[in-house]
Amino acid sequence: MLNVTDLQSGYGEMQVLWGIDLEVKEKSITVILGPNGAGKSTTLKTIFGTLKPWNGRIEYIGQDITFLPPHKKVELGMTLVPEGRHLFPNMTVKDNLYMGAYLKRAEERFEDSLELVYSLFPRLKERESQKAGTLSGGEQQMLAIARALMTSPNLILMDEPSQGLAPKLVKEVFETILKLKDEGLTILLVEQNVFASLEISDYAYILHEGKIAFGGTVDEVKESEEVKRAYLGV
Amino acid sequence: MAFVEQLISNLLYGAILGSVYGLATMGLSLIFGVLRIVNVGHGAFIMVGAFIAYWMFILYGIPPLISLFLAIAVGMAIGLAIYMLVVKRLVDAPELASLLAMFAIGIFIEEFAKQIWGADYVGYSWEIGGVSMLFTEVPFTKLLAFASSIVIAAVVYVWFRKTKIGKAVRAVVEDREGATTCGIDVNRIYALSFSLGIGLTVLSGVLVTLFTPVGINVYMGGEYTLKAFVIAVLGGLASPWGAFYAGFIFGLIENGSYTLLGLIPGVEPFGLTRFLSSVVLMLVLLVKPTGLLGGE
Amino acid sequence: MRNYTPLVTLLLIYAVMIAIGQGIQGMWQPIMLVIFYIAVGQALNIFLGMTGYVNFGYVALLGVGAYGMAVALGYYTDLGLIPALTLGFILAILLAFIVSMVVGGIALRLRGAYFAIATIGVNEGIKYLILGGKIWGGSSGIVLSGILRKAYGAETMRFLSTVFADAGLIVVAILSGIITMYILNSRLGYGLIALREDEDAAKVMGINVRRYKQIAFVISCILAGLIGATAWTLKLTYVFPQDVFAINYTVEAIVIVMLGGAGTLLGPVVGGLIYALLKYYLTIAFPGMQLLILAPLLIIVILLFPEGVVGYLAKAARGTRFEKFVR
Amino acid sequence: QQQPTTPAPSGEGKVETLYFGAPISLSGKFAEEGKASLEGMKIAAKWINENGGIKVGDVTYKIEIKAYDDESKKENVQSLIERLATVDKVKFILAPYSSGLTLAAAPIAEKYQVLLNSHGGASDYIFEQGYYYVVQTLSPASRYQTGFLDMVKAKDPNAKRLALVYEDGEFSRAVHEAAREYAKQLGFEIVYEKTYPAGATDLSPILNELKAANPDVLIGGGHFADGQLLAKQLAELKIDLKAISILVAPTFTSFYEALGNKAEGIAGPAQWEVGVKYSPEAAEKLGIEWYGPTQEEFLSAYKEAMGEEPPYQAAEAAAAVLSYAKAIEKAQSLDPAKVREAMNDLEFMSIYGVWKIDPETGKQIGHEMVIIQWQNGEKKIVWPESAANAEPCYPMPTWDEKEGGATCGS
Amino acid sequence: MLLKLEEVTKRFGGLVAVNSVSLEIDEGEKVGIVGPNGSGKTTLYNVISGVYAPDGGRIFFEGKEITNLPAHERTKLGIARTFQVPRPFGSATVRENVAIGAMFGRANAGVDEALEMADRYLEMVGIYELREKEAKLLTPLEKKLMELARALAMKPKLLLLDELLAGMNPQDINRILDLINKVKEEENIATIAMVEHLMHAITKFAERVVVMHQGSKLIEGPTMEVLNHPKVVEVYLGEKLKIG
Ligand SMILES: Nc1ncnc2c1ncn2[C@@H]1O[C@H](COP(=O)(O)OP(=O)(O)OP(=O)(O)O)[C@@H](O)[C@H]1O
Ligand SMILES: Nc1ncnc2c1ncn2[C@@H]1O[C@H](COP(=O)(O)OP(=O)(O)OP(=O)(O)O)[C@@H](O)[C@H]1O
Ligand SMILES: [Mg+2]
Ligand SMILES: [Mg+2]
Repeated sequence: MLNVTDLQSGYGEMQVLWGIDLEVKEKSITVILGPNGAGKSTTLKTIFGTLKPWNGRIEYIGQDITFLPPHKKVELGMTLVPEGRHLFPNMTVKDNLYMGAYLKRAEERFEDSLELVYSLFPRLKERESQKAGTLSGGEQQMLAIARALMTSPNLILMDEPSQGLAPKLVKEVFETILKLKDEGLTILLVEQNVFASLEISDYAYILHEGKIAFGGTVDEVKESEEVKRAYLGV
Repeated sequence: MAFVEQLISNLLYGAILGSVYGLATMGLSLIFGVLRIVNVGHGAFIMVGAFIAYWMFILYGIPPLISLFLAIAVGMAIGLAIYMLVVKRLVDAPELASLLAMFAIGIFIEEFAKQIWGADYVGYSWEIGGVSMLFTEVPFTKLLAFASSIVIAAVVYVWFRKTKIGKAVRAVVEDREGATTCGIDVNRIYALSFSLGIGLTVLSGVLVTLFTPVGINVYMGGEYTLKAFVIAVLGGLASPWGAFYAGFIFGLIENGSYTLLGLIPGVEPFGLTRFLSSVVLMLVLLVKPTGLLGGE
Repeated sequence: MRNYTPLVTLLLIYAVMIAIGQGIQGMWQPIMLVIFYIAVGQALNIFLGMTGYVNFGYVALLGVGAYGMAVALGYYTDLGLIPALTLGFILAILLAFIVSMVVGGIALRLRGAYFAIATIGVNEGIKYLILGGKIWGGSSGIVLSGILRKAYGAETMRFLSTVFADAGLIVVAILSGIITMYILNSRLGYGLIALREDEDAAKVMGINVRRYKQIAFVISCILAGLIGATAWTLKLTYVFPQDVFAINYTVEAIVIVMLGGAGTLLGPVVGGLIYALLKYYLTIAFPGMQLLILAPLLIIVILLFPEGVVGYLAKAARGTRFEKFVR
Repeated sequence: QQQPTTPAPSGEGKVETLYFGAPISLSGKFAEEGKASLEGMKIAAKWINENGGIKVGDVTYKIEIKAYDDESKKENVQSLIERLATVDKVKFILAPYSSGLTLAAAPIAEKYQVLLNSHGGASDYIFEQGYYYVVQTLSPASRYQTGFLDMVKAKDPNAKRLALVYEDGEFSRAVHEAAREYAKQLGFEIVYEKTYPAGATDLSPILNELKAANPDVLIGGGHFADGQLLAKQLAELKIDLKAISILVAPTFTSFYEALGNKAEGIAGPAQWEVGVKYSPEAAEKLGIEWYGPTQEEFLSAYKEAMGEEPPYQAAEAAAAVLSYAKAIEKAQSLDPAKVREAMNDLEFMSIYGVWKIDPETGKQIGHEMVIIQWQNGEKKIVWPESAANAEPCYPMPTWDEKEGGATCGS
Repeated sequence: MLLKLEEVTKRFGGLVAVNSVSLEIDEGEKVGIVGPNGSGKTTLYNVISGVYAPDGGRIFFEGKEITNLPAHERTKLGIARTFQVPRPFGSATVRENVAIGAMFGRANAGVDEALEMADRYLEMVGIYELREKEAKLLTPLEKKLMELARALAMKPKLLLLDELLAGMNPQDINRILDLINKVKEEENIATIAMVEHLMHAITKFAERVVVMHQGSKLIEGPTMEVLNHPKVVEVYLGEKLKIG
């Protein structure tokens, strides 16, 4: 579904990604692991288009989307749950969700999406008319995922969705991600929670200093003591 | 008797003037609200609108009401051009960098206008009669200015509040990166808001001449820039319709207080009305630091 | 650690400017014009550059300073020259101090653009109070040259309005630079940077945000008052409300700060040089067209250096041996 | 016609260029006046050059105007004056437009001891500061509205109720404070006097009050924009008066364009006007010398350059140039001090009228203002009688009459 | 007793974010504060550090009432915190950021001293090599480390950490926990409160745990005891802890 070849990018003069190759299969969960600062978020941002690629090629459902601006990618069914949430703080929860369904394609499915989202996160329904900026950290994270779902995506890029969530919710989030997969979505995940994410994922990549240090099925990761010790600190 | 009559007459004119002030500030608020740009060149665009009204009337006899449409079109085109050439590149620069750019653009427009139109003070005379109301005479042109301002402000309100694109504008204001993940083309929203802001401003220039059809000059904008700033803050700064209400109030204070201040011996009441507006501004900000409609 | 070396650069620039002004015929007034703009930028920078708050009413402080000096010289000639001048400086400082304390007390509670525009209101308020209340001659202003000539003779008056006024302005300009440098290297400066970046976090960091803003505001305003007293009252020998409260000086000051780089020591100097010299030579070369040409040039500069020329140079110089000299 | 290009073969004499300096407003709020002034100067210079230049000893000087744009800003004026005095070595400077800018120029001119000739700075106090090198060509502010009051008095001794509504600025305040005192001497009763701040966009508060005061005659105004506004709103609020005189604005053609026939009957003081009767013959009658182009020459030269009739700013600037030429020739020296001295008892007439200064202050005392009035779509000179080319239209038609199409001619 | 809250309440409109919470922290304690998202932990910090004035109740620090003291004065008394969402002084360098803490915190250092301290603490948290970078260019994690250094440089008596470890990988978490323990000994920061959702960190760090729920204090006591309490498992953990 998503094919990334030799992706390079960075900030200003500073190169962060030094040629990333990765593949995301349809209806799968793929996780990118790696130490802090390895370039995981940068990879997602570059794929989504928040950052402009310096080099390489990004292919999505057979199309070359390397230099497509982000909003075009959303139209093609890709979206990002960014690190740091990036909600609309002075808009209500409901309006945040409404904005998620901004594009025509998503608007048509507004009611269905809303139902799905509220069933996944009943808490959001309770807080429907509260301003997003005043939600607690965890509530905000739920809203961020929920809003992404409102775009009725096929591929969701998630940057550390479990960060800052209470243990009970972390579990729920990972369960949610699994459920999303069951709903037919494809997920590219960046996580620090190594155990939980390996638990739900099908494929895993390990990023180290801007390069892919390892790529394969989850089982391969689990089997490789070396990988675990060298890159995952476990 | 004379006192009350004068007060009422002044308030009437104040209300009309205020509606024009209000509209003349909406564009400023819109641009500030969305792009955080303090358009110090604001008045130059009002001037462009005033000249559009003037030339259309003088050359082709087109009444200013029709020029409104031309003005918003021209304004939006100018706005778009400025956005593409300059503002787009400064979106991520420090806030005041764009202030400098708008300052330069304001100067450029004035000086360019001077090259083609000269620095003469001109005016036009569109006479369609008037009515006696509330102890004074009001020309229909002023009433038209009043009505148009209200209608246009209402249209902008509805656009902003009720349409999807209006909401998208708000979303972009709140969080740009978040907006992109919803599929919103941020660049387009910026371009639209900026050009609409300039369009409204140019359009308000036409209404300004409906109220005051004389004294049209390439440097006429400065006065309006100042007032628009004050009104914008009074209204909550980032809120275009807040600006509209505030303009209204501002007009009422400016004209309404005249009669009262005239009771103080040994002063120039007209000068003091301006002083009073500043005092009111300070008081409002003291009580409500985000302006009348701010922070909603 | 603390770095005062950029002062060397600063003083060097002044020395070169003064040498050019004195050495080349006809360059003195243009140099003074440059120094006027630099001073105006420098004083504004202490507040705007370091706190991020825009004081649109800045020109009001030049105005009250100008009036302070004019009132002393115009209404108290009996005192004799030196006492009247001294009184003038005291009044300029005092008025600027009072206005900035009051305005700061009220307006500094406001954030961001609200503050900026509240201060426009202050400027307009003071102007119209003088006009409407017919204070200090109202719109008739205070015209000093005749009074000075009568009281102290033509020679003294000429000395005052040329040599003394210019020297005074240079002193104020350099003083502003030194104060800027001092602040940049002091706890005050660090506190200001913190509150500029995140006021709430700064509070939790232990910074008395209100007081720090107020201090920077008052310093900036007093310097502005002194500029008004020297560059306007003494040099031009008259004060009219419409002139001294003209908001375009504020805008020009902001432009200068931004051209050079906000919050830097050399920013206003470079900004002032660029702005004033461009304007002056364009005036000579294309009378009547200079602004038309200046405007696009300004836009190009800001597009190339959105953080100002010095802001850019300081970044470029990082890690080189020039680093010490640019700030 | 003369031969314009070939220098006069004056035998032995050298021909040199003499620069007159001019910081003038080509941008900013005085741009329009500045542009007209500059053209006036150029026409005068050209006439001088074509008519033998200025002869000092056996050198013939051709005049050239060295002009810089001061952007209507005081701090620019100072550096430009210095540049003119030192770099361009100009000894004779035509002051910038407006009293404020002239006042800013004066200390620097004194410093470099170059002459400063005010053609656009009317305020009296410029000349009360004791500057030696500053002289005035135009009539001072104190004289602007007095002629109009004389005229009303002459036409209608019963018109007593006078109102003053003017801009709160140094110039118009000086004008109207002098006018008020003069009016009292003439026996007028001041029934209303108020000012409005510069830049006002609505005068209705004042005018509502004015209406209640029920005056016969109104004088007021300040500059262009507010003058137009004052007239416009008098019309809108239908405040009928027997006579109105407004500063500055009515002297411009755009005034009529802006107001249409509502301008009918509105008068205003002018330093000069197209159609004034100053001519070599008039000069001869008065026994003073005539110098400079004739009205017709001036008019056609200006029209050719600018495509419109000259406003008075052009004539007064031209007169300033002529006065320099005349004084230099009289002094037979290029030393500003000597030229200034020669000016003390210089008296001549030009298109602009008589030029004569008070030796003590440098203030203009020879020149007289004229009163113009819009009549039937034309600007007519109605006062003083010696200069007039039309009778005053008094009382002016009411606003309702004008709405019905009435003009001053009908 | 270092810090004492007496029935502190904070409302936002109709929502009671902190509901009559009484709490005591003794000198030298290591307290963990946990609770579901939105249970009022951050708000509690905000009230303690002076960002919000409480709507009811009183706060004491070292026996003195500080309920109405402005934030900056509380800092001077020795309360320091980090922010859940990092708040760096963006255009200042990392080093300047930390130095600001040293200057205005309880450390009250002069400029030179503060800059030296900054270097030391940056070294300590492991981002010394980033010290000349503008703070806004850091990754969220680096920002958090910088905030830790900044808070340490203030030499506080009470250090309030708000989800400092969120987003860190297991290696880093262990490193930072060790660091905090070390600093506590060496730098005389006797008392530390830690809001965290990472149970392995809480169990490793805290001696005592306070559980918040819907604005109120649900329960408090020794760490393992509390975390195994059925109520806590129900509202917060979802399932019994595997560790310990
Ligand atoms: N906006 C930015 N400007 C400049 N440099 C940046 C920016 N964002 C990240 N970097 C740098 O890019 C590198 C990779 O950052 P990235 O955020 O991709 O790491 P990450 O793997 O997501 O780490 P984490 O686990 O902490 O989220 C880091 O060295 C960081 O300093
Ligand atoms: N400024 C505010 N205005 C309105 N409501 C607020 C505000 N701040 C917090 N709240 C609300 O108060 C409640 C408590 O929020 P708080 O941030 O203290 O939770 P928390 O325990 O820190 O949660 P998390 O673990 O998710 O960070 C939440 O429901 C939140 O929505
Ligand atoms: Mg990341
Ligand atoms: Mg929290």
